[in-house]
Amino acid sequence: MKYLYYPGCSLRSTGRAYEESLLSVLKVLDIPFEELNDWNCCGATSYVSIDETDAFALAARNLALAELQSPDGTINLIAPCSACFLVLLKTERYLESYPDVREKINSTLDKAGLHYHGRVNVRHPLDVFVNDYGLENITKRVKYPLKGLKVASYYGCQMVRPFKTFDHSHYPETMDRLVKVLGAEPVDWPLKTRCCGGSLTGTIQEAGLRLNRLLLKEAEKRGADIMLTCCPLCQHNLECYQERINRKFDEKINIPVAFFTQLMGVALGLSEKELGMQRLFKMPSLKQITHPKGEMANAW
Amino acid sequence: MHGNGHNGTVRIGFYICHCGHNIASIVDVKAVSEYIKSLSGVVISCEYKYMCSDPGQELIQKDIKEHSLNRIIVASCSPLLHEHTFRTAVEKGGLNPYYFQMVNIREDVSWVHTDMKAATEKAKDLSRAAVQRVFHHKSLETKHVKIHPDVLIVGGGIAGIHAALTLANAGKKVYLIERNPTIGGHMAMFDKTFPTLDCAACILTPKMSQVKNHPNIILWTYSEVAKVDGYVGNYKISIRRKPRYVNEELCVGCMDCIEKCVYKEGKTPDEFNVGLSKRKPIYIPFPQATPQIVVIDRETCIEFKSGRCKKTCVEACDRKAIDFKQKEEIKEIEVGTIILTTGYQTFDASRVPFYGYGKYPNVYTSLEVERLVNASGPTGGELILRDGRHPKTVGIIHCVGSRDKNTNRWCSRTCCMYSLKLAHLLKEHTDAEVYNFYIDIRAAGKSYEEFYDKLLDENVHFIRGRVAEVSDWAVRPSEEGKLIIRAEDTLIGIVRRVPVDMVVLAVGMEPQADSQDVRRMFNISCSTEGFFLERHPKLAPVDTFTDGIFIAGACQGPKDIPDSVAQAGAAAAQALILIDSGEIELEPNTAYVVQNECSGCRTCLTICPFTAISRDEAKQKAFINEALCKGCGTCVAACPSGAIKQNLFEDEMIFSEIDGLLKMESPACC
Amino acid sequence: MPTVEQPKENSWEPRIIAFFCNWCTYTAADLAGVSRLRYAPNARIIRVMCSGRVDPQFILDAFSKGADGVLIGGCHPGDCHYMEGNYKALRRMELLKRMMKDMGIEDKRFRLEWISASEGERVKTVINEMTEQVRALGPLGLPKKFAEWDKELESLEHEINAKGDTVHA
Amino acid sequence: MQLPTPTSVHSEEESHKIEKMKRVVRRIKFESELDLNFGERVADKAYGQKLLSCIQCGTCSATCPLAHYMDYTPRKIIAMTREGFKEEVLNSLTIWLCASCYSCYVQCPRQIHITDVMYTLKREAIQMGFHPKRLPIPILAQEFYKRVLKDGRNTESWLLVSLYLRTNPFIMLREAILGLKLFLRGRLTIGREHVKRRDQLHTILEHKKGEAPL
Repeated sequence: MKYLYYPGCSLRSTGRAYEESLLSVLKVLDIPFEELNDWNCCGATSYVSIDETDAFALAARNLALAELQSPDGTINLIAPCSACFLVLLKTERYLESYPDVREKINSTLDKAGLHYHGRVNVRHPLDVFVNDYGLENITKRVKYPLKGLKVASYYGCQMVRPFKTFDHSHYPETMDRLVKVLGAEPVDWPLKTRCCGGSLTGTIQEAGLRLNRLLLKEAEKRGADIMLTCCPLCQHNLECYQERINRKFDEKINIPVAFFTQLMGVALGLSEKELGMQRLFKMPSLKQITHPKGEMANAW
Repeated sequence: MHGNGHNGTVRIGFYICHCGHNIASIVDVKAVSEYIKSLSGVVISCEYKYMCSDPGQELIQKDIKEHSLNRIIVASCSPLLHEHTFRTAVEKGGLNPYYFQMVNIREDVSWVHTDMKAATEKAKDLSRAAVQRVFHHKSLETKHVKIHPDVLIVGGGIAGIHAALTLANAGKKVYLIERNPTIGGHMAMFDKTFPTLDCAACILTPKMSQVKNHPNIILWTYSEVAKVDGYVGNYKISIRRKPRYVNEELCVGCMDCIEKCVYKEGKTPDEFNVGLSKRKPIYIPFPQATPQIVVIDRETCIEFKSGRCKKTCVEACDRKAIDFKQKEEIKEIEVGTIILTTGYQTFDASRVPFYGYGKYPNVYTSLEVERLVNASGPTGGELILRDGRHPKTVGIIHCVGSRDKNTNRWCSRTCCMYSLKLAHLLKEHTDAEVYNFYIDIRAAGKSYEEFYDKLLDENVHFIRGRVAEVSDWAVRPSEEGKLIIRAEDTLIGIVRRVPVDMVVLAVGMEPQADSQDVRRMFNISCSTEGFFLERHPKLAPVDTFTDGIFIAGACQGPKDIPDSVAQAGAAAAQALILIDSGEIELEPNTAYVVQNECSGCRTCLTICPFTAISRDEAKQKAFINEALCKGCGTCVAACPSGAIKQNLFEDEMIFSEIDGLLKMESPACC
Repeated sequence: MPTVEQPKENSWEPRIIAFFCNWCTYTAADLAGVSRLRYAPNARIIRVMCSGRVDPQFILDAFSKGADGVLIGGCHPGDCHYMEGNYKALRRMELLKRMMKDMGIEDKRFRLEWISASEGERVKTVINEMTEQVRALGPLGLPKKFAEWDKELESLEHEINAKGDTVHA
Repeated sequence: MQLPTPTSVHSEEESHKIEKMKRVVRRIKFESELDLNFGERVADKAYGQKLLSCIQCGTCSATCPLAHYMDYTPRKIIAMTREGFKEEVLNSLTIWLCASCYSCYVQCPRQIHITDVMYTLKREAIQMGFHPKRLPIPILAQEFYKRVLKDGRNTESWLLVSLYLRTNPFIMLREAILGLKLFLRGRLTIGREHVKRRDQLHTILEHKKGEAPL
């Protein structure tokens, strides 16, 4: 099965490390994929705040393009950014559930020679790795088990809500299961899916910083060495604002925040560069990760 | 086209009812009446305010005599409601009751339509159909069926117990069947009862022992109904008596065997204490269990698992009551009526993951707390939490698995009151601060509101807001080590975080897991949520659509003890009506074979679900046993030569109804 | 309020004959009434004891006399008051459907629905839905078609007779 | 009887407080000031006829991570929408603070699509010009909208610059260091991303702009 890959805007800027690590892991696991031709922005949360028809039409163009690119059967479209994932998924679901929406959007698409027939299955890479490729297969490929590393998996909101796809809306476990297979130790904490505030850090910063402060403090308190995310915006918020949070609220937060695909890559034996590690503000300290034979993980 | 043939001259009286404004405000009754007057065969057509009233009925009787009417039609409400009333009136007027036909222009017309013109046209069509139908009506004899005086009651909770005692005290023989080893149901597990705070055991156990000792009651516990055959007055029931591996005749409940069991400590979660304590494989559910007979759990007993137990229990029993070879037993009984009192199950709190049940040890369900505060409970009534602490603050969360479209849509009716009761008991036992998180307080019962007042005076906190989450996420030092309840205090309009030591989930009531199987076995209906369906929500609350089968208690819907007892009494009274009248009238809607038209093809034989049809091999004709026929009419529709007919639903009657409905074109239809 | 509630002056309205079983669907219709649900006034209910009583002839008769749709309501599978009358109905109606297809009666004009006594809401939905579907299909007009067929047959007969005449002659 | 005389002069802060308390605000609502079927119209637009079935339990507020900063809790917004408090609702900060985390949407016992309701209210507020002109959130939304409308893709660096220009240019200084850090790590680009077939995109988005306001 060949996947179509929808990068989304963030993976080309603040989330570049996510794209680099994701593609490296897909390649090393021999999971076939190709990028969606001429994809456009999903519209995120902003578009639907201005004009709903435009928002659905914008997202639906991507779905229609996917059908053009993959003429038969069900299409698995990988969307790594949680916002893109949800917007595409919501468009797909609402087009299916509300005939009037479907009609309106398709008539809009028709004008540009496009049409959406309902063949796209929007997938998150976490789901693809754990449920399609399978944990057992990943286990077999792990070269450097991340022994002793305590990981707080942070799922954020839009990957698990409002639609139930592959995990629970508030207490998901997929990433924790993956982390375990990589040899690390998942930390059970209650804020796995509590919102990071999204773009609030850029608009009403006080509120945004407070939300992130709560998340970071709790992860540290539960003894996590690192936070893992599956969304470029969450990662940006949690990592890049740590210094400001510390200054503003007199805290001493200091925890690395990486993409789950980066940690996967480390365990699979990929290099720092392949995983975009140099793009992080804070390098995870992974000294303890050694090959059973005593050999250090690549560049670490 | 409708000759009156062998029926003589047909003289129809048509009466249309206003039902106050119920019909007359939507249907132009005058227009219908005038229109019907113009149809052939109609002698009288008139309207009246309330046809079901005495003057209404007398009007029919008078007209029958004065105008020699021989067909009567009343257009009013549903025949399921008043057909019997009018048939009786017709009979009193000196006419065979089956010359009567009813037209439903209330439930099927005025209550469901808003356009007067369309509704009036529909009423005309339906009335015309009835006029054409009655031409084919015949004089019929009402069927009578004898009622066997014994009663079966299924389920030995408070409803079953009360119904059994009521009937037994009236001198009727009752079989009370309970699938657990003891009767008592949920009520036996409760500590105190609201609003009076009398102890549940104190008021229940005397009734339990009355049941055990009553000469008219045969109590079979650890038993289930396996099969139901027959019909009202003549049910044949198979009861499966599960082996308890203890001879009920010999055991006196001394419990020596339990003490001597090779297990020194219990290993199996105790059902009666909702898993808060452990029991041995040989056990008695609780001290006042009725009957007071031990039971051996096959699943956990070493003798059954390995066959190599020392069987110390056998040695301990000087009456030689233990019998590992006991087999399941099937008992066949005959009864005339059945009362189902199969109760409810509590909502599984782990279905709402936000409240942390099963994750945080100090989150309890209300049923667990009932046992926890009970003097004979797992802690002897001392409130010790799962982590060994005594709670200083307690949060009670209402509506868990109630009023929630994600789980159960309905209000469970009892939770508000039992939560108030538990709040009182917890405060009494621990002097803790108690917080109630509620959506609405529903205290609509005798002395219930007063009980709520009492709790307010006791300074229990009432926060109006549904809890979003229980977690151990502390953001203040005062929250460390506590469970934090997050809810909006909607009356103040602010989100609150309340740290507590103990959380009580007021779980709702839902249908028993096997309620669908049970209702199929007894051929009754369920409402959409799965509770047994009553015949009429207001006027026949304990009857079902199957004659002779009644329902009472929480199997019909969430209910507290007083309501369950009241229903149980009502169901017993309904059964007594049948038993004491000795017989029941049945619709003469049975099928019969017109002998010289039957080709003897056997089609009908396999179709009848009640094996009422046999074949006379000598005559090569089918023959229907009227006593067995229940009048579904399936054979009538299947007979290839049209030789089978059904009283009250003959082909001609239905064809003429179709004619009547379609022959005339009306604005609503054309 | 459903839009189907306002029949326009002199405009065609679908006529639907409904056979409802006494124990489930007829009771559900009563419940719809007690609950004051509002639905289209186009269906006319005939009460039978069981959906198994519904003879295919009733349905054909209704169509031939001018019904635009026929609806049968019975208990859910497994819930029949008479054990299995509804299964019998189902089998019969499947056969009948094939036959009706040959006669040019569209699928949507005929519907068999399981509606239990507690499903008043379903009665409303089904009747409203069916009314709209039949409305979309337009009048069936079987009586008119029958008259046309009769005419055709007559002229055919006439032709044959005429030919016969010539042959004989 | 003589009133006690103040023993000390009020501090400035205290007199400010007193002045504030004396400034009474009329808090009463006349039916004539309400837009009575506002709720139904919002429900229609937000896939949520269910909005009307709200039982005011407050689950949405309690599960909302931003409720602490809102002027009205989400529950109140639903109540006010239902009852026709259109001006208050469209002027509220609440609708802009909603970060679309869908927590309320999932937990609502009446299955009201609260997030969709918030989106509908945001659109109405923008269309009818209710929001404060320099409130950054709607401006971000509008800038984002414009950028994607033009290029089909969003370039974060450009988006942020235009946001700050329209709200508070001084913030740009505050953010410059962070921007530089990101830039050095290759996480901010200067070149603008865009789709190849902009014409196709524009055709799709060129339908009649804006639906009739509520």
